[in-house]
Amino acid sequence: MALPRTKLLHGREVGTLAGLLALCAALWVATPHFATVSNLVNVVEQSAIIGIVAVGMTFVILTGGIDLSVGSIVALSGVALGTAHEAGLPIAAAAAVGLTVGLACGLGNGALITLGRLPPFIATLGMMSVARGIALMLSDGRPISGYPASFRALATGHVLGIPFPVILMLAIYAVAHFLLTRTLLGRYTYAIGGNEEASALSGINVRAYKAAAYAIAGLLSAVTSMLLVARLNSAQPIAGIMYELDAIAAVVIGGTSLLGGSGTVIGTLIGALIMGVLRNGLNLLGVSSYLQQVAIGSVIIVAVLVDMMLRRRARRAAE
Amino acid sequence: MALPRTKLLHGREVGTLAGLLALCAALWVATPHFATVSNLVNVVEQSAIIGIVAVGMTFVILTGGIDLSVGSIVALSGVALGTAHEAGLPIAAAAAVGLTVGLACGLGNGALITLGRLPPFIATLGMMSVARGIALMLSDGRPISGYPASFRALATGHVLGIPFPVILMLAIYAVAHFLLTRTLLGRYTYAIGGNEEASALSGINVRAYKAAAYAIAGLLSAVTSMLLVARLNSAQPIAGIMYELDAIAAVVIGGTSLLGGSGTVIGTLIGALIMGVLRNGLNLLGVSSYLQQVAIGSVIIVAVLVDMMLRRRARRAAE
Amino acid sequence: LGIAACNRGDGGAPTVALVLKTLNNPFFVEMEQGAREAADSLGIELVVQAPEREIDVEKQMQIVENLLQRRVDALLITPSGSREIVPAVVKANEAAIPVVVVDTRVDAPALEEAGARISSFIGSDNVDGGRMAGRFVAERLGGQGRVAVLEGIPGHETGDSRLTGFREVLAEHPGLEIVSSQTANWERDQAFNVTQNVLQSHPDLDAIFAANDVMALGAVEAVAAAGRTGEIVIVGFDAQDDARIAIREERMDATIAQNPREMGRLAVISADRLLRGETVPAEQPVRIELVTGQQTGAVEAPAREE
Amino acid sequence: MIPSASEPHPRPPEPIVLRMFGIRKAFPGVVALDGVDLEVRAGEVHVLLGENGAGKSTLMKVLSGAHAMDAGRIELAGSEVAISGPRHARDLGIGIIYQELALVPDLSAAENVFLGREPRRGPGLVDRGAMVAASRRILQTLGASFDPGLPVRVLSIAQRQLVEVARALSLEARILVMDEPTSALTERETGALFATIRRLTSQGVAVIYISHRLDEIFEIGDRVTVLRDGRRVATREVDGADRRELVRLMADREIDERVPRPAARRGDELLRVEGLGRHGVLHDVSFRVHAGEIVGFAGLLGSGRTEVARAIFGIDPHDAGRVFMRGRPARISSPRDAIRAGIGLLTEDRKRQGLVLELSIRENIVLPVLGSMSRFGIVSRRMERERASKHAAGLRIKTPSLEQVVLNLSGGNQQKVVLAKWLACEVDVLILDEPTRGIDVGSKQEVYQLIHRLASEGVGIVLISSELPEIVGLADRILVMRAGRVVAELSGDEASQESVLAHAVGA
Ligand SMILES: Nc1ncnc2c1ncn2[C@@H]1O[C@H](COP(=O)(O)OP(=O)(O)OP(=O)(O)O)[C@@H](O)[C@H]1O
Ligand SMILES: Nc1ncnc2c1ncn2[C@@H]1O[C@H](COP(=O)(O)OP(=O)(O)OP(=O)(O)O)[C@@H](O)[C@H]1O
Ligand SMILES: [Mg+2]
Ligand SMILES: [Mg+2]
Repeated sequence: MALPRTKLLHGREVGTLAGLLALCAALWVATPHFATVSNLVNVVEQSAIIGIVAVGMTFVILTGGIDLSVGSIVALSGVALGTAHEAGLPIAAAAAVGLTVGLACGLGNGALITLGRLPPFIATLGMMSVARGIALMLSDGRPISGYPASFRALATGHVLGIPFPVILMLAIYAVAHFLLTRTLLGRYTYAIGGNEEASALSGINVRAYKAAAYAIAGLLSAVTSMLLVARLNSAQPIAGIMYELDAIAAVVIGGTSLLGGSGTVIGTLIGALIMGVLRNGLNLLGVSSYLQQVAIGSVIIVAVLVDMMLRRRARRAAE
Repeated sequence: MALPRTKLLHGREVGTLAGLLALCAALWVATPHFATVSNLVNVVEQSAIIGIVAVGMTFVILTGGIDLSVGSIVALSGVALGTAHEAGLPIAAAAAVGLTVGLACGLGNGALITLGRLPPFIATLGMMSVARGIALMLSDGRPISGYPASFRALATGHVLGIPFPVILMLAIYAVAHFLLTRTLLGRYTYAIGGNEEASALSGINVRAYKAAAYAIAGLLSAVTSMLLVARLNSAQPIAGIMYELDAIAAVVIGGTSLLGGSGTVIGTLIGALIMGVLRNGLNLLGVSSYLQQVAIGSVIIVAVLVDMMLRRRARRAAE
Repeated sequence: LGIAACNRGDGGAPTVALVLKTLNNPFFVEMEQGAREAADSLGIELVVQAPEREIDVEKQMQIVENLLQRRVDALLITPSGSREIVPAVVKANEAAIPVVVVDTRVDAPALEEAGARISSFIGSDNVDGGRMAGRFVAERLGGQGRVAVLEGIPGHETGDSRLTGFREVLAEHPGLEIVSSQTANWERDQAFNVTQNVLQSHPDLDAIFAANDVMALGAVEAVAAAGRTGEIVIVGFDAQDDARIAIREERMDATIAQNPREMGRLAVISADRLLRGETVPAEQPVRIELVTGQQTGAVEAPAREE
Repeated sequence: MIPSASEPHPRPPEPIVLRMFGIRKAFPGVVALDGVDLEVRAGEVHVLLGENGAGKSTLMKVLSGAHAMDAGRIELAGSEVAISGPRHARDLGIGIIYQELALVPDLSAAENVFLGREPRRGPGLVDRGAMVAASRRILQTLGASFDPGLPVRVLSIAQRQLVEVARALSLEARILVMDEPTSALTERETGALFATIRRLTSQGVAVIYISHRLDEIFEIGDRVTVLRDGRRVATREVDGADRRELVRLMADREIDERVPRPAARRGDELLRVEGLGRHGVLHDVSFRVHAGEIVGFAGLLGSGRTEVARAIFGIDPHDAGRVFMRGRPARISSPRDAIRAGIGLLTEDRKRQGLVLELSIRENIVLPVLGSMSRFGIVSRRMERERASKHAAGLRIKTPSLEQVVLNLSGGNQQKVVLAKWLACEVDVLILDEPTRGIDVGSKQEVYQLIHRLASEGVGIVLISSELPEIVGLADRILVMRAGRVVAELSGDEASQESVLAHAVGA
């Protein structure tokens, strides 16, 4: 219990990492196709989508909130980009429109929660429904396809053999880690999640920093939507359904407490990779769709169970 | 602030009720088809499905937890009933099988959360996936149809002109209200949600009462599934998708805090009716389905906003 | 058959309700457009409603109940569940509102058991479409090769029927093997991931059949990302605009056109005739077509014996 | 209620009801208890004394089943027991009031009193009427007049403490542990509590009593055991024990317990409050605080002292009156504004309002001033560490390192962290609401010295305290509040404990 904080967090991530490695080892034994370079690159690339959304979700959850609207924001900002591009805007400008829309949705959530004092669950549930509806209205329920190769390179490009989405994701994690550990924003995010009242009484502008978390989540959802559009060459109004659950699962598997105030973005990255590896492995093994659901559910449960047990043991050993 | 407790809670429900009445009034003006006896009965009947699930969700949320698996439990217990019936069991026995399965799932959630010390979000997210997968495997992905009229009367029957589902729902709310206000179970449910540590230090068997909340949620999901099967004359492995969100929305609109420890089942009933009336009204008005999503999201937000404002004003007036 | 009930008593234009499975799927968006065009030209007020999720029978039933409260004059419906929708049909019958079923058949025995009646069925057969896709793949691969299947949301009837037809044909060719059958939940990005993963374990894949075009297009992008466009035969279903374009650009090979626009049009015309007291045929088949780069083979959907 | 007068000492030795042998309990990095023995007789008030972090609460948590001990033995009435948990301890006749209030905010006071032991009307049915009636009775013996049907959420911290006490009393335990039951109480409630304790001990109940108020020990205690650094250093009869010796045993050094009172050096006016009012809570509160001045606020429970602080600090809105800083109107609508204007507030409820428990000591101390230690939003860890250790050093916080999570500190040490936080903030006017709540004698002296140092550096101090000696000793001027009004202003010279109390109760 009395470990210095940095150590404790470190210990946490080690537990989750052990889970990831165990899963990888199991798959390595189970199928020859798993542990190939191309497949591993492939897994990380696939994890980038949920991985980036989960970064924003980490900020939100650290403040003690939750964001159910990320999936819908992915759809809406993609459709906004598509509509703007169809209307003749150059792709860079269209992308800016998409990012702005994502940011605006996040700020909307933030305003409802801080100014309107709505519970985050309700505010973002509402936003989830509204943003999805607008995405469908804007696009008339159809995908908007056809983007220039320059834009599509976002998803298809490589740098030194590493797919661009992977680089983008890692860069976002690095920035997020820096923000959370080194800056005012990060410290206040933890403080607000740990004790909102004490934070306010310490003169922290709680509203602004809480809103910032949702804004970050909105913006990163928009970034994810750019990746998705580039990857699929199509902006879809029904994109991102259930992303919120996957992202929350990644965050929680990564050791962040849903009560707020404790957790790290590194843990989230490992959590997102666990989800990605799991899906990939089940596909490689050709597990039936029905059984896949059972397997995914079980692994989520077991991963967190083991992680909790390891942490408890580590704590006891430290005594 | 210094209102006695019963009054305070009463005040809460009044706010939500005002929201419901305002919505009804608006619809009454907007369409002649809303305020007919047959339509109002129809609305209440439709609200029974989410309404009953939301009762279990209220118990869970009062303990400070959450249950994402209710929808999947609806599916699984329905399929269990269907499979048992197809295998030749008399319908009453098959229904008992379905209810037992629902209860078992709830207990499984409870065990994972109390014995395994998993965060409720993770445990029930896992259960959501596992139960859905098993429902699909059991039924091979196909609906199981054809039930005796005696069973179908659960959904189609009337007593004194009131549809049976409405009576069932009201009975369940009455029992739940009694449990929460008059019994140890209720007292401990609030206590655990309000301060789990203090409850444990007071010698309350926190694990047992927490598990009980999930068991109730599982059992009521199974009850809902009976209604659904009777109504559609078919047990579907894909039933109940997203029920968790609707149920949580009903609970929160009804004034129960997601942090646990405060709220009432009467509020939940009003919350469920708000959702039901809203959907009904939008259908009656012929609002396009895209716009409907925008409207539903907005109304959820506005309803809770107004409710919060009324409560704050009431509080200020009381000072 | 045909119901002579005419509810046009109250003066204004008759109101016809079209209840779809969802409007999140371009297939039904096109159906709505076909219906709207017909309604406009016939002076009919068309109300279109759909649940948010394609598989939500319970919500669809609620929508029907709510529209019956509104006393629409006719009900056109694409059932989310072929048996589950029967109670809704019964309620419409009780309110003396004619029902036209579109796209997905209502289970005949269930209908009979409940004593419910429908005025007409308009649509094509998903199983047949699946067979058509199967025959195309068999032909292109010369009866020899490894095939991957992208399934829709597990338990979803439309997808299941398409796959049934497809598998039926493949079973007739011993040289064709389904090496992987995985769900991508009707979604494009999931299809992308699943295809990528399947290509890892089956790099020697020859063909992919997706139960709808949304998923097929995801597969197209994944195959392109692997640099294997043109080497793997990709067949979808629904003939969405995007899929037609991909076929034209030779990134995809074929899709099955069910012509939802025509279904919508026919449905409204049928409603109009029913409301005038005329009769309509019990079965109004809509052609399904194989859409490929080279030819457009049209096939008449055979009317099923009831 | 007639309290039986304390029996004459020495009385015949009563049977020993509790023996603890060689109790050991370690937390990661800390050995909280290292072979502690304790012996308690029926009908005695056995006081546990020790500095913050000495292990008092931990020892009691072992007894009440909240902590499992690592080694040692417990005997109740001569036979060894293995206490498996809180419920088991309760069944064995052990009742406890925890130092950190453990109440359920949304349940009523009555429900909290009987939590886990509700009177029943049938299987599983709660008898609400009986519960409210019984808790009202117990609360009245404690001199508390609030409605037991009120949710705990709306009670003041002192009222909450009374609920805790009522809960322990309702247990009808054979061994009753009270871990700092009076830290938030004023003299009046304390008196009522003591009367109750005397009644219980006359019935043979053994009371283990923990407090940092030495006066209380002499008033109520029979024997005293002193703990230091997780070890027992002595057990004495209270009669004939020497106060200075006890303090030396505790602290292992000499401490001068007199409250020092240097001459006031009054500087310019810093804070001026005019006609502050909040409907139903505060009425026409006016006062000034000058640089270097210590202004005391005295009053009974719920007299509105905390409300004054909250209103000035921008937590609660006020509907009348104005606040000036250095003669200029200060527009304060949030704590942020208040801090900017140069006002700090140390709140009375450290857990809820003072600390972010999951953050480290360092992070808590620098929280209000972090902005000034950052450039472009990036925090300078060096400045952070320097500032935190500078202000923590003066307070002797017992911890392996400043990186320790505050959650793991003893109650008194947590209080010191909150103090350090406001010292680090370097404001012009510092409002201290019960600043010595739960801290030991030695640390109290340090806090007093600190308050003087701050005053001599020109900081204006508003001191709210329920400990009359403290407020009379420290303050240059004392404002006495009653029912939301300032009913008297006494200068340091004319103020005595008696005169303050007389104004406070309205006699
Ligand atoms: N849960 C815990 N985890 C880690 N350390 C703990 C825990 N509880 C107590 N400690 C440590 O054990 C030691 C004894 O603490 P305890 O609370 O018993 O002190 P105390 O004598 O009651 O002090 P105070 O007068 O301040 O209440 C302290 O150093 C404290 O930091
Ligand atoms: N945080 C709070 N929120 C709402 N009401 C409160 C709060 N704190 C106190 N009160 C109420 O305000 C009244 C005045 O209490 P306050 O705490 O200001 O008195 P006080 O003189 O500081 O006494 P003490 O702090 O010793 O209780 C009390 O009746 C209490 O119920
Ligand atoms: Mg203590
Ligand atoms: Mg106070």
